[in-house]
Amino acid sequence: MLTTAPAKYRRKRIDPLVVLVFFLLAGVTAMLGRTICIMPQQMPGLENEVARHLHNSGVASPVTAVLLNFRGYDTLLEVMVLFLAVLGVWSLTRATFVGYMGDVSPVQLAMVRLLAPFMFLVAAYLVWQGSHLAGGAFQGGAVLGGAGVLMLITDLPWLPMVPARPLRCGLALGPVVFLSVALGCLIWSGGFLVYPLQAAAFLLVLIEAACALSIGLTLAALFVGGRPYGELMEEQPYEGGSGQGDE
Amino acid sequence: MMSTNLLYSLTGLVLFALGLYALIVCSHLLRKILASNIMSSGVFLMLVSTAYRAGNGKIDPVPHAMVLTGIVVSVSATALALVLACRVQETSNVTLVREEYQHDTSGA
Amino acid sequence: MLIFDADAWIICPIVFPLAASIFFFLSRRTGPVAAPVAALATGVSIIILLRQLLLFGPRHYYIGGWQAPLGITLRFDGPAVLMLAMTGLTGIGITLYARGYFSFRIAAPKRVGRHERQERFFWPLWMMLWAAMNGLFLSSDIFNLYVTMELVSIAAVALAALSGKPASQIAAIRYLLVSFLGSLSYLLGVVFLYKTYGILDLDMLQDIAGAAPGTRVALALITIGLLLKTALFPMHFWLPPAHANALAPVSAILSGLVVKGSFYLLFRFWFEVFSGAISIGALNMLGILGAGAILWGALQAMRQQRLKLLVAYSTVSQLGYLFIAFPLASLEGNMKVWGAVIFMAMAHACAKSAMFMAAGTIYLHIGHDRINELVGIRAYLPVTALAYAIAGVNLMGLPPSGGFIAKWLLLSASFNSMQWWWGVVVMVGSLLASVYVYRVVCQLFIIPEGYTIKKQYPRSHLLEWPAFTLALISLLLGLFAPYPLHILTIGSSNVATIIPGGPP
Amino acid sequence: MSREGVLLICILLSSALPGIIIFGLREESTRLRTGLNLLGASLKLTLVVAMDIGIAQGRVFEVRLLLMPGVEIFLNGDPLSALFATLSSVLWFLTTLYAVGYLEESPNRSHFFGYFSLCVTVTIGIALAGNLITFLLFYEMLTLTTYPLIIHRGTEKALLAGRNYLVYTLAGGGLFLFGVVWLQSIAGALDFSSTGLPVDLLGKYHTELVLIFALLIIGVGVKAAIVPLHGWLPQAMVAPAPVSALLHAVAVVKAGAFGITRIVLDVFGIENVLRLQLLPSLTIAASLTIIYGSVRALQQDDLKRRLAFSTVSQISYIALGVGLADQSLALIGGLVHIVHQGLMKITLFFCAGNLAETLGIHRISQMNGVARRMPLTMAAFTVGALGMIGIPPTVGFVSKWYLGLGGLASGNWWVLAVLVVSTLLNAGYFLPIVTAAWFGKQAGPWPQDRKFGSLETNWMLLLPPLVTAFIIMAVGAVANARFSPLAWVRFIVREYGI
Repeated sequence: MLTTAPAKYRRKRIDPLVVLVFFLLAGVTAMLGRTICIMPQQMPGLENEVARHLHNSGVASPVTAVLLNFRGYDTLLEVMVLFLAVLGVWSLTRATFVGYMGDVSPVQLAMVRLLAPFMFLVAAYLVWQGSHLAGGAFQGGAVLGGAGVLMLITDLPWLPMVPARPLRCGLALGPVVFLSVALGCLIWSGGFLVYPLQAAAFLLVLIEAACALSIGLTLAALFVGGRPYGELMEEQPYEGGSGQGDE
Repeated sequence: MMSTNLLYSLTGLVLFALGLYALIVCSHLLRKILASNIMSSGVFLMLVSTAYRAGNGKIDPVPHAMVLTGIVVSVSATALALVLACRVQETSNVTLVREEYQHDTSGA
Repeated sequence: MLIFDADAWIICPIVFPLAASIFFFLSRRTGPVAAPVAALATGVSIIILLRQLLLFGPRHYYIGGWQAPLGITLRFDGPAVLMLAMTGLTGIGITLYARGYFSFRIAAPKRVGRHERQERFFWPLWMMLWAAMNGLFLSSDIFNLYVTMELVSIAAVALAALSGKPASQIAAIRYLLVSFLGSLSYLLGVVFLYKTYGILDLDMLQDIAGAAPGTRVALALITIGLLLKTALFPMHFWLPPAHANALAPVSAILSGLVVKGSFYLLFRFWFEVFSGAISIGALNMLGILGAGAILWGALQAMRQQRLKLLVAYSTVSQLGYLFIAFPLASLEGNMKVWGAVIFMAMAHACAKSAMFMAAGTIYLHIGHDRINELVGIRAYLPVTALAYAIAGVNLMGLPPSGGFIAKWLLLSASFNSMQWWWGVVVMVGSLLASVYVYRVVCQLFIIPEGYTIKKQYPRSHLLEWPAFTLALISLLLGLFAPYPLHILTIGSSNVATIIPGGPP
Repeated sequence: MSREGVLLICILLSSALPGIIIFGLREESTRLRTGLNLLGASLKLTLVVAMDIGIAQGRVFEVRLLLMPGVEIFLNGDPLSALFATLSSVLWFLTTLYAVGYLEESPNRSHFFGYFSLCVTVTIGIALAGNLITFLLFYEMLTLTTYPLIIHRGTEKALLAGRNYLVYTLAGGGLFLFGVVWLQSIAGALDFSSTGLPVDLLGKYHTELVLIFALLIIGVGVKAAIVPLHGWLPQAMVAPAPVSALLHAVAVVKAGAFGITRIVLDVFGIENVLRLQLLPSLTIAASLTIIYGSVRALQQDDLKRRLAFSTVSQISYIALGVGLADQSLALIGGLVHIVHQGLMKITLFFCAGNLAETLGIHRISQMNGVARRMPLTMAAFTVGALGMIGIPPTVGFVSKWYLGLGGLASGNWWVLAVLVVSTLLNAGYFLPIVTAAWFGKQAGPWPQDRKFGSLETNWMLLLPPLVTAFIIMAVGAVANARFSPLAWVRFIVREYGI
């Protein structure tokens, strides 16, 4: 893990370059701040547009409507970004968390055992409520991920127990469902991400649920910081990915 | 009189500038990553402050959605950066980004 | 075949590789087999788009059926389709090469696990990057562009670190930090724009954007962000180590495609969307930086001892030409400069990826890439050596290569706009390029007296021919110049408009 | 495309296609390669002759191909291009034959012959170019295709020579490109024509045009080896003999000289050049080069180096003739020297190659008495050398005669002086070789001695120089015949109406 810089790298005296950077940045910031101040303070955004089309979106919450319907393409790519992060992290190294625990106080253990199921429930609630209030896949997923991380640091190593294939499927569930729905819409109603009006609500909840699950899993996987054992076919246990590179 | 939205905007700007300063000045990787996170927080604060400024009490949901997306993107980048930083420390025992390490002169 | 309307083809270049990426992640074994299929499918979809452009002209596609400003619009016009064609051509070449590359490496006896890891993750990452690149060229929404750019950067960083070498990882994290900084600067620009106009759609912004204070600040922030990502001198410091230490197919992707994405956006922002807010001084500034890039990159390339670093510095140099176009575009009829830029980008993409592929092939066969010890490569890798040489001809800008056309257009624009000094820079850059190209080609082509091939290497056609084909395409691109230039003009009124804001 | 256009394309393809096919051939398939080479060469010769006849009948040979908006590739068979094209295709045929014999057992022949064919394609392209862009295109490609030939041996020396060659020619090419683009931005895309630039530009852009002229002339002057741009040429001697022959007689140097001709006559136009007073500088540079090359040649002991400096000197006769373009006689002398110099120089190089290949002789000091061992070769050499000196009835005499007359007619008596001095110098460096070879006493055994049956050397090495020597005599003797080069050049000069 990362350590703090050794003492010899700490700066003792003031570097003139740093002073220069400081004043330069201060100047630029002041300029930007001035621009913000002279900009029109009351400028309508897209709230009227959103309000006008909200009834066609299939959900009652404007933020969810923007996220999943009006700007659903953004969200699709965003889900891909998370997926990509897992890909990138897995490509770098093996998970280092496996096996390591250390002392866990019984209080923490008991607490987490109690808390985790509750957090799952909260996550599910958040996803469901996303269609009419604040909340949604990301909030739900974040809580789910939090629960997962809590369990991992409390000697409840559930992640290594998940076999490679189901884990992959779980991670890809959100992207797959989202992309399938988007393409399904293409065939059903003739446009990419054009939800059929009568099925919109259902499809959105479906996407949200799948994404929340994947996001939770993704966050936990990112926390572990590497691919699980068994992800590569010929990988030796504890190869560790270290050693001299050969290209 | 300074409106709320302006206050948030300026705070966000200052956060951005602080992060940028740290990103340039600090040489430790972890600090750099943290600095970039502070920068992104600053940008998100500015972005979300634009949601409430129509003057008619209505709230613009689009910045909310954008901030959500932005946070997710930032989380992903940060995760990758952290793991990469760990790898860098593991393989070459470097926590500082400095000139000497940028060229692998051996060629092998 | 399908019931959706023909316009929906526009999403195929994005969706195909995206789906392929997920698929390759889920199934561990199919990558090498299915990747060429996915690449071909993407290529075909791009060709269909091209045909539609020729038949129906530029189009908008409203995702989810929501028109701007509410929804996100995809747009394809001449320049976008040409850039797509660039990713398509180069992408197919790189995919085939990567197949040969990994199978060659896995056949090599050492470090089985590492090679499997590299191949395992290369395919999904590359497909994701490709999808994001295509999305970048098609998108017409400034926030969506931010997301696609991040997608590109994260995939590019992961790919850059894929080789597992310590040097490549350090380079990758620098790349990540720089690129993250660039994205944030861009996003801050977007915030300023949204604060000023409350709109995210590029076309709508183009209609209303004037020289308001917010616009200029936003444009400055966006420009700085994109310049960081494009690695314009003096912000190029992260590029050579990242490109040179990556796996060969990855270097080809990074140098050939990724830097073009952010450049393309920059050009579009300056000359389409915010043409009202640009000033001559800023244009000249970019031109000067471009000139600095050309000269500095070439001088650095001449000094390198390693082949891949040389090629990487030559990317820094070649990117400079793209920025020379900025001061020229302000006075000259825009069309010529657009042509130069697009040509430069396309020819450079093909040539540079061919060069990196050739360098990688050489590396695989002799185990190093020290330039002074490359003697005699031609004897057992004739096609690769020739590919390198042809790609070099392109960098030198000699006829009939695509690079020649680009330089011709730049030169003639510089004379027509009475700014002949940019022309001088272009010429000097070409001469310097010929020096560093020559250094390597001369080594590759020498067969000393009594030289014998020490051991019989296995031949891999997939290693040699994709590079050669791409190099040949870049060479012959010049002979077919009227077609791309014609497609460019279909671009929409944007391309043909003369830039305001400059002196008459 | 008209039938004539197709013919032009076929002329280019007749060597390009064999070249590309040869690249793919395996090293061992000698017979197929030779067959392809000779087929291409004879096909090209036939087609070029057909074009000549067509041009003499007044038919128009044109192909246009759009390169970019406002920029066309334009191939045009006019009498001047026919002159150069015919010379190239005749000499290519002979050189191919010679090269097949010369490289019989050396490695990398597919590579060599591939580039060899491309090189000739490009040279013909230069000949047929109908505007500056096309000329530039082929001119740069010539650099690319000759470079591999120069470094063909792969030795340190060859690489050094190759590097210098690239430095000179690429820099020259860069200046040339600069000049072309500049000219185009002033005058638009102009085809070659006997009138040249529109007159009204002269007043408006006087300084620019002078600069452009300098850029263009320096650009082609590098390949034409005008002093001080000649540095690459003597070094390029390390190339195999057929390549040297090709470089000096047909391809590179000649392309440069041809370029000077085109720029003065067809781009600017004689009238305009006179008005801008550009010619005196060209004449002076040419005269200096003539003297300098001859003096340097005197000092060389290496046979090929002496020949190389002799080329430096001789090529400038062409520039001299063009520099006196206001006098039709001088112009005739200069233009006809394009052909004559090619014939003579290629003979000399063939012979030098024969000596090196058969007896291992590279230096003049080794040549004593060599004529008794290789009488036919030395006979051809003697003819070439006498031609260079300008002794009738060889072709060299014809060129010098016309140049001298032209110089006198223009009132520049010093031109005559230059000619006389250079003739004396020519004699000074060629006659000792000839006398030593015929009358000298063999000092010791030859460095090597390869036997080829009853002939003094391989027949494929022997035939080409004999043929060219015969042509030198024959063309010189019947210079006034209807289809001699001289008659053709008169036909060309008539077009410019001087």
